[in-house]
Amino acid sequence: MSVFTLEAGIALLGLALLMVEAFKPDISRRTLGLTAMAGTALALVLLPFCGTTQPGFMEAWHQLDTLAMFYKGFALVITLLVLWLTLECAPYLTRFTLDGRLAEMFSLPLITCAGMMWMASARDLVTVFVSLELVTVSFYVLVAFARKSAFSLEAGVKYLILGALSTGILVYGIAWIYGATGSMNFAAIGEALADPATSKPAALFGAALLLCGLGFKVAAAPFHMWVPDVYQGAPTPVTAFLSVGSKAAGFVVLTRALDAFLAEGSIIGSEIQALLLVAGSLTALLGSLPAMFQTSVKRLLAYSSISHAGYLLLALACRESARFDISSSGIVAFYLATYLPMTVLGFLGLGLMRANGLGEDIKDFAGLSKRNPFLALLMTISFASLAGLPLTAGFLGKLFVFLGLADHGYWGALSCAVIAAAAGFYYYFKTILVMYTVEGSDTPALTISMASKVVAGALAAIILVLGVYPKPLQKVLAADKPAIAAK
Amino acid sequence: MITLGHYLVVSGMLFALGLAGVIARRNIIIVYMCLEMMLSAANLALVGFSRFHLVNGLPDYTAQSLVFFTITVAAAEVAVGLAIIVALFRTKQSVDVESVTKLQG
Amino acid sequence: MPSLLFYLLALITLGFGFMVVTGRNPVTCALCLAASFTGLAALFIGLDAYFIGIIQILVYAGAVMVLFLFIIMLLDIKAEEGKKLNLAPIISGVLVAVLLVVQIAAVVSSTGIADKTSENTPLALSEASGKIGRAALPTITNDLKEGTLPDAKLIGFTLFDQYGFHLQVIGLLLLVGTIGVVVLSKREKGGAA
Amino acid sequence: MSVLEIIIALPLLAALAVGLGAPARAASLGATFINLVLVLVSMVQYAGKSGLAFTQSRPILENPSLNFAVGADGVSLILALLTTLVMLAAVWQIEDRPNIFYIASLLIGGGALGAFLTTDVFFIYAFHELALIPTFLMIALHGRAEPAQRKAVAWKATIYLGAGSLVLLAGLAWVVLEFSGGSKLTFDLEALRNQAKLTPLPVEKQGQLFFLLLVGFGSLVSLFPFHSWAAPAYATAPTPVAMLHSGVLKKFGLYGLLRIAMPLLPQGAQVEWVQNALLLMLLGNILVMGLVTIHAHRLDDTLANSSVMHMGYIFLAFAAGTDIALKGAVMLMFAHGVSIALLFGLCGRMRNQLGTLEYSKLGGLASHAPAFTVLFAFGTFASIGLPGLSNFAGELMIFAGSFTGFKGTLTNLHWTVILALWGVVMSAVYMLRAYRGIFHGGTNAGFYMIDPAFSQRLPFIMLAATLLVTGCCPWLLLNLMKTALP
Repeated sequence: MSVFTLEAGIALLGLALLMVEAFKPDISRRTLGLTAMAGTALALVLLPFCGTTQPGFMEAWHQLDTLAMFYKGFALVITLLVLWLTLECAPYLTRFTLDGRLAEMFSLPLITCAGMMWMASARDLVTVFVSLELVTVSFYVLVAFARKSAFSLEAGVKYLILGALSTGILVYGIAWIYGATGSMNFAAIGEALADPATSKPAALFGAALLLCGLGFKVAAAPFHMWVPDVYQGAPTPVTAFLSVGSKAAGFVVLTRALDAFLAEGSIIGSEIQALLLVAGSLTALLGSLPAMFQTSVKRLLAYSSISHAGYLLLALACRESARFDISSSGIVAFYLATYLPMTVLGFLGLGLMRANGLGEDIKDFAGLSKRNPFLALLMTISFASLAGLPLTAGFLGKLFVFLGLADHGYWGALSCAVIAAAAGFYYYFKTILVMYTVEGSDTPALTISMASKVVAGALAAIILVLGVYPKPLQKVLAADKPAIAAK
Repeated sequence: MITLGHYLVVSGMLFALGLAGVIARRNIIIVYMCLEMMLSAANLALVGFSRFHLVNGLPDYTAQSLVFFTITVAAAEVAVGLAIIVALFRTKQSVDVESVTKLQG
Repeated sequence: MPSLLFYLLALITLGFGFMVVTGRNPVTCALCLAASFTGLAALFIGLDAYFIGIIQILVYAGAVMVLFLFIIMLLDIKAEEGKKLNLAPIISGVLVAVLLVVQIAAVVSSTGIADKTSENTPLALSEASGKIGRAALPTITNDLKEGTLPDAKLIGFTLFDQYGFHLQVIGLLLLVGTIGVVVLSKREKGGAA
Repeated sequence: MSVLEIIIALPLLAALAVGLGAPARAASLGATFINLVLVLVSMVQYAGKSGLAFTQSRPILENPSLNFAVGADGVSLILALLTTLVMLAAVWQIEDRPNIFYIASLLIGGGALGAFLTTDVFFIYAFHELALIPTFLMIALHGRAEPAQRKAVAWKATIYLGAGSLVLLAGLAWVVLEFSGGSKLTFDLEALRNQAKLTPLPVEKQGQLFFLLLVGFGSLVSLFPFHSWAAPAYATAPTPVAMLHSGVLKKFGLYGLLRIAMPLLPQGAQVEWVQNALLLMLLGNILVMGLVTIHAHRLDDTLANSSVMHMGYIFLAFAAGTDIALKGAVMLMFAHGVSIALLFGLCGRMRNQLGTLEYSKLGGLASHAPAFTVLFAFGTFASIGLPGLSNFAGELMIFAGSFTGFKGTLTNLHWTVILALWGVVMSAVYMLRAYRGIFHGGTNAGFYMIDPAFSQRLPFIMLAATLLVTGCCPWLLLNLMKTALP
C-alpha cells in the first residue's frame, strides 16, 4: 500500500462524509465525527506500514523521506485531535452555525489534512503552492464557520485578507525565484543558487518574498499581526488546527525551501540566514512581550504561538554543525512534536471551559483548582510545558534551539530568545497562579466527559514522558540530512 | 526595444499598486480587488519569465501551468472571500475595515 | 511586440489599476479592474501566452468581475462619500509601494536576465518540434512545423502529463470553495439568515 | 537498579499517591522514613570509599548524549542525608493541613534529592526546577500573609529565581558546549570533568564563565545583591516549605558551584576580578545582611535574614578554594540546613499558637514551655556557632582554610576573613537577643504557649540531636569526603 493511497483515502473520506450528510440529513453528528476520526486513526495506524517507494512519475514533485513521513503522521494526529475537539465543543459551536449544522466541520479538516500531507512531501514550488492553497482555502471556510458569531466572521475576514495577501506575495516570490534560477524544483533551485553565474539580486529578492509569504502562514514577525485576532475569533477547534497543523505545514515547506536557499555554497546563504535570525528574534520577542498584557487566554495562546514560531525560525537558521548530530530540520520537527500535545491540551482545556458555559478570559480561570482540580492540573502541565519548564517536553525543544544558537555563536539571537522565554515564564505562570490562588465566583463545578478526561490525560502524560524520555523522537531528530547537502 | 525588464517593471508597479491599495483602502471589497491585482501582477512576472526561459526553444510551460493554477485558485478565493464578506455585511451592514474591530486585546 | 503598443497596454493596465486603488465608487473600481485586466491579458498575449491571456479575460474580466459587481449591487454598497480620509494608512501605503517599486527597479537593472528581448531569445518553433520528446504528439509537432505556437495544447499537455495530480488537488480546492460558499451564505431554514 | 534511583523516586511516587488519594500522612511519613534509612545505609556502605558510587546510567538520547545517570560521593550523600532529615521533620510537623502540604513537601524534597544524586547536568538542573515550582505555589496559596501580599512575595521570588535559573541555564549551556569535546554533545558531568582536565580553558575565560555560573547559582542561594527575594519569601512561606527551601533547596546553588563550577573551572574563582567581586558580594551577605538582621523586630524576619547572611561564609570557602575550606563549606551547608530547618519549624509552631512573632509582644515563654525553649536554644546556639554543635566545625574549617597562605601581607581574601569574623559577633547579637526576648524576661499577658505533645516534639528532637551528634563527632561526616572536590 502506498502512502499516496492513504492521502487520497483521507480526502475521499472527507468527500464521502459530505455526500452521506447531503443524502441522509438526519444522520447524527456523533456518527459523522466518529467516522471521520476512525478513518483518520486507521490512516495513522497504516502509515508506518506504507512503503516509501513511489511511481517514477511522482519522483519529480513528491518525496517520501523520514521528514515527510513524520509530518504526514503529524498532520493525521492533529486532525484526529481537532475532530475530537470539535465533537466536544459541538454543543456551543452549533449555536453559531448554519441551521446548527456541523457536518462540514468534520469533512473539511479531512481535506485539509490531505493538503498538509501533500505539503509535507512537496518537492517543487508548484506542489507547494497547490497544496498550500488547498489548506488555506479550507481554513478560510473553517475560521468563518461559526457564521452567526460576529467574532468568527471578523476573524474569517481578517484571515481572508491577510491570507490572500500572503498568497500574492508567495506567488510573486515564486515568480522571481523561478526567474532567477530557471526552475521550480527545490533541488534544481539549490543547484542554481550554488552557481555564481545566477543573478544574486533577483534570487535574493525572490527568496525574501517567498519567505515573507510563508512567514504569514507560520505567523512570523512582522507578518504576525493577524494571529491574535484570528485565533481569538475562530472556533476553538479551528484555532488549535491553525496553530498546530497550519504552522507545522508551513514549517515543513520552510524547511524544504531553506534546504535549497542555504545549501552549501549558496550565493544568498548568508543573507537568508541573517534574515532568519532577525525575523526569528523579532518573532520571539513580539510574541512574548505583548502576551504579558493579555487578558484573554485564547489571545495569550495566540501570542505564545507566535513566539514559538520565533524559536522555530531560529532553529532553522542554525544549520547542521559538526558538534550536533541534530540537523536544524530535526530540531524543528522535534519542537513541533512537543508543541503539538501542549498546545492541543491548552485548547482542549479552553474548549471544555467554553462547553461548560465559561469564558476564555484569564479571570474565568479564577479558582479553577477548586471547581475542577483535574482540569486545573492539566492546564498547569500544558502551560508549564509551553513556558519550557524542565522535565516537560517544552523544555527539551527550547534547549535544543538554545544550544544550536550558542553552538553557532549567534549571541544576539540567543539573548532575544532567552528574554522571550523569560517573559514566557511570566505570563504562563501568571495564569497558573490565577487558577490556584484567586477565588472564583461561585459557579458550579465543571463537568468533563470521561473520554475527554482520557484524551487530555494522555496528552499530559505525553508531555511529561517526552520531557524525561525523548528517545522515541530520536529518529526524527536524526532526520536524514537534506537531499542537497548529500549531493 | 521591449525587454523582459520592461514587463518586470510593469508587473512590479502593478504589484506595488495593489499592495498600496490593500494597505490604504478601507472598503473590504476594494481591498479584495487590490489583492486580485497583486496576484495578476505576479502572474505577469511568471509569464514574462517563462517566455524568456526557453526550453527546447519554447516558453517554459511548467511556469505557465502554475499561472493556470493561480488563476483557478484566485477564482476560488474570490468566491469564498465574497461569501464571507456578504455574511459579514449581513451582520454588520458595513464593509468598512474599521467596522471589523470587535476583536481586540 | 512593438514598443508603442507595449507602452499603451502598460498604460491601460497601470492607469486603470491606479483608478481601482483611488476610486471612491466600488462599481467604478470593479469596472476599472476589468479594464486593467484586459490590458494585462493583452500583455500576456504579447508574451506569446495566448491561452493564459484568454483565460485571464474569461476568468477575471468575465467571472470574477461579474461576481464582484453582483455582490456590490446585492449589498448596495455606496461610495465612501462624506467620510474623512484616514491619512496614516494612505501615507504608509504609498510609501510601501514606492519603496517596492524602487527595489524592483534596482533588482531589474542589476540582473542580466532582464535584458532578454524577443529578438535575442526568439522562439525556435520548427527546431523545437524535433526536441520536445514526450510532448511530441502529432498535433503538437505538426503545429510547430507549420510555425505556429500551439500553446494551449502545450499547456494542456504539461498539465495532464506533469501536473495531473495537481489538477486534481485544484479540483478538490474548487470543491472546498463551493462548500464554503454554501455554508457561509445559505439562508437558514428558520427564516432570515 | 541503583539504590539512589529508589531514593529519588520514593518521595515523588509518594506525592503522586497522595495526589491520587492515598492517606497523606501515613504515605508521606512512611516514604520519608524509608528514605532516611536508605540514605543512612548507603552512607555506611560508602564509608571509606572515594569517587562516585551507586552509579547507574540509563540512556535517554544518543546524540546529544543525555542519560538519566545517578551516582553519589560523600558530598552528595551528606546533602541527601540533610534532605531526608529535613523532609522527614517537615512532613512530620504538619498538622491539620490540606494534603497539598504533604504533596509540596514531598515534591520539594524529591526534587532536591534528584538534583543532588543525579550526575547529568540536564537532570541536575531539571530536578531543581521541579522543586522550585511547588515552593512558589505554596507561598502564593498558603503563605502567611494577606492574599495580595503573599502573591506579591511569591511573584518576587518567582521572578528572581526564574531569572537566576535562566542565567544558570545559559551558563550550563556554555559549559556543555565548551567541555563536550569531540564530536558529541554530552550532558554527563563525569565526561565534562574529564574533558576539563584534558583541555582546561584559558584562565580569563574560566573567570568569565565562573562569574556567569556564580550569578546563576548565586541568585538561587540569595547571594548579595540578588538576595532580596529570600527574606520575605521565607517569612511568608508555610512552615514545611520554609524549612525545606531554606534548609535544603537553597543548598542546591552551593552544591552546583561545588560540583560543576569549581571542578570544571579550577582557576575560575581565583581570577582576580572574579575573586574580588565574589568577596565584595559575600561581605554584602555577611555585613549588610547582618546589620539588617539586627534591626529585625519579628522572629521570622530575623531567621529569614540570618539564613541569607550565613550563606556568606560558604561563599567565602569558594573564594578561598582550599580543600579544608571547601570541606568546611559542605559541613556548614549540612549544619546550617539542619539548624535553620529546626528554627523555622519551631517558629511556625509559635506563630500557630501565639498568632504573633513581634518581639515587643513576646516574653517569658520559657516558664510555660520548657521543652520548646530547650529545642529553640539548640537551634540558636548552633546558628551562632557554639562549639559542640555542628555549625562550629564548619565555620572554623572555613575560616582556617581561608586564612592559609598568609605570608606577612594581608591579601583581599585575608581582609575579608577578618571582616567576616565580625559576622559571627553580629549573629550572636541578634540570635541571643531574639532568644532572650522571647523566652526570658517578663511574661506578656495574653501571649501564652505550652509545649507541643511529645510526638510533635520528636521531629525537632531529631534535628537537634543531629546537630549535637555531628557537632561532637564531625568526623562522621568529614570521613565521607576524601576531598571536597571530585
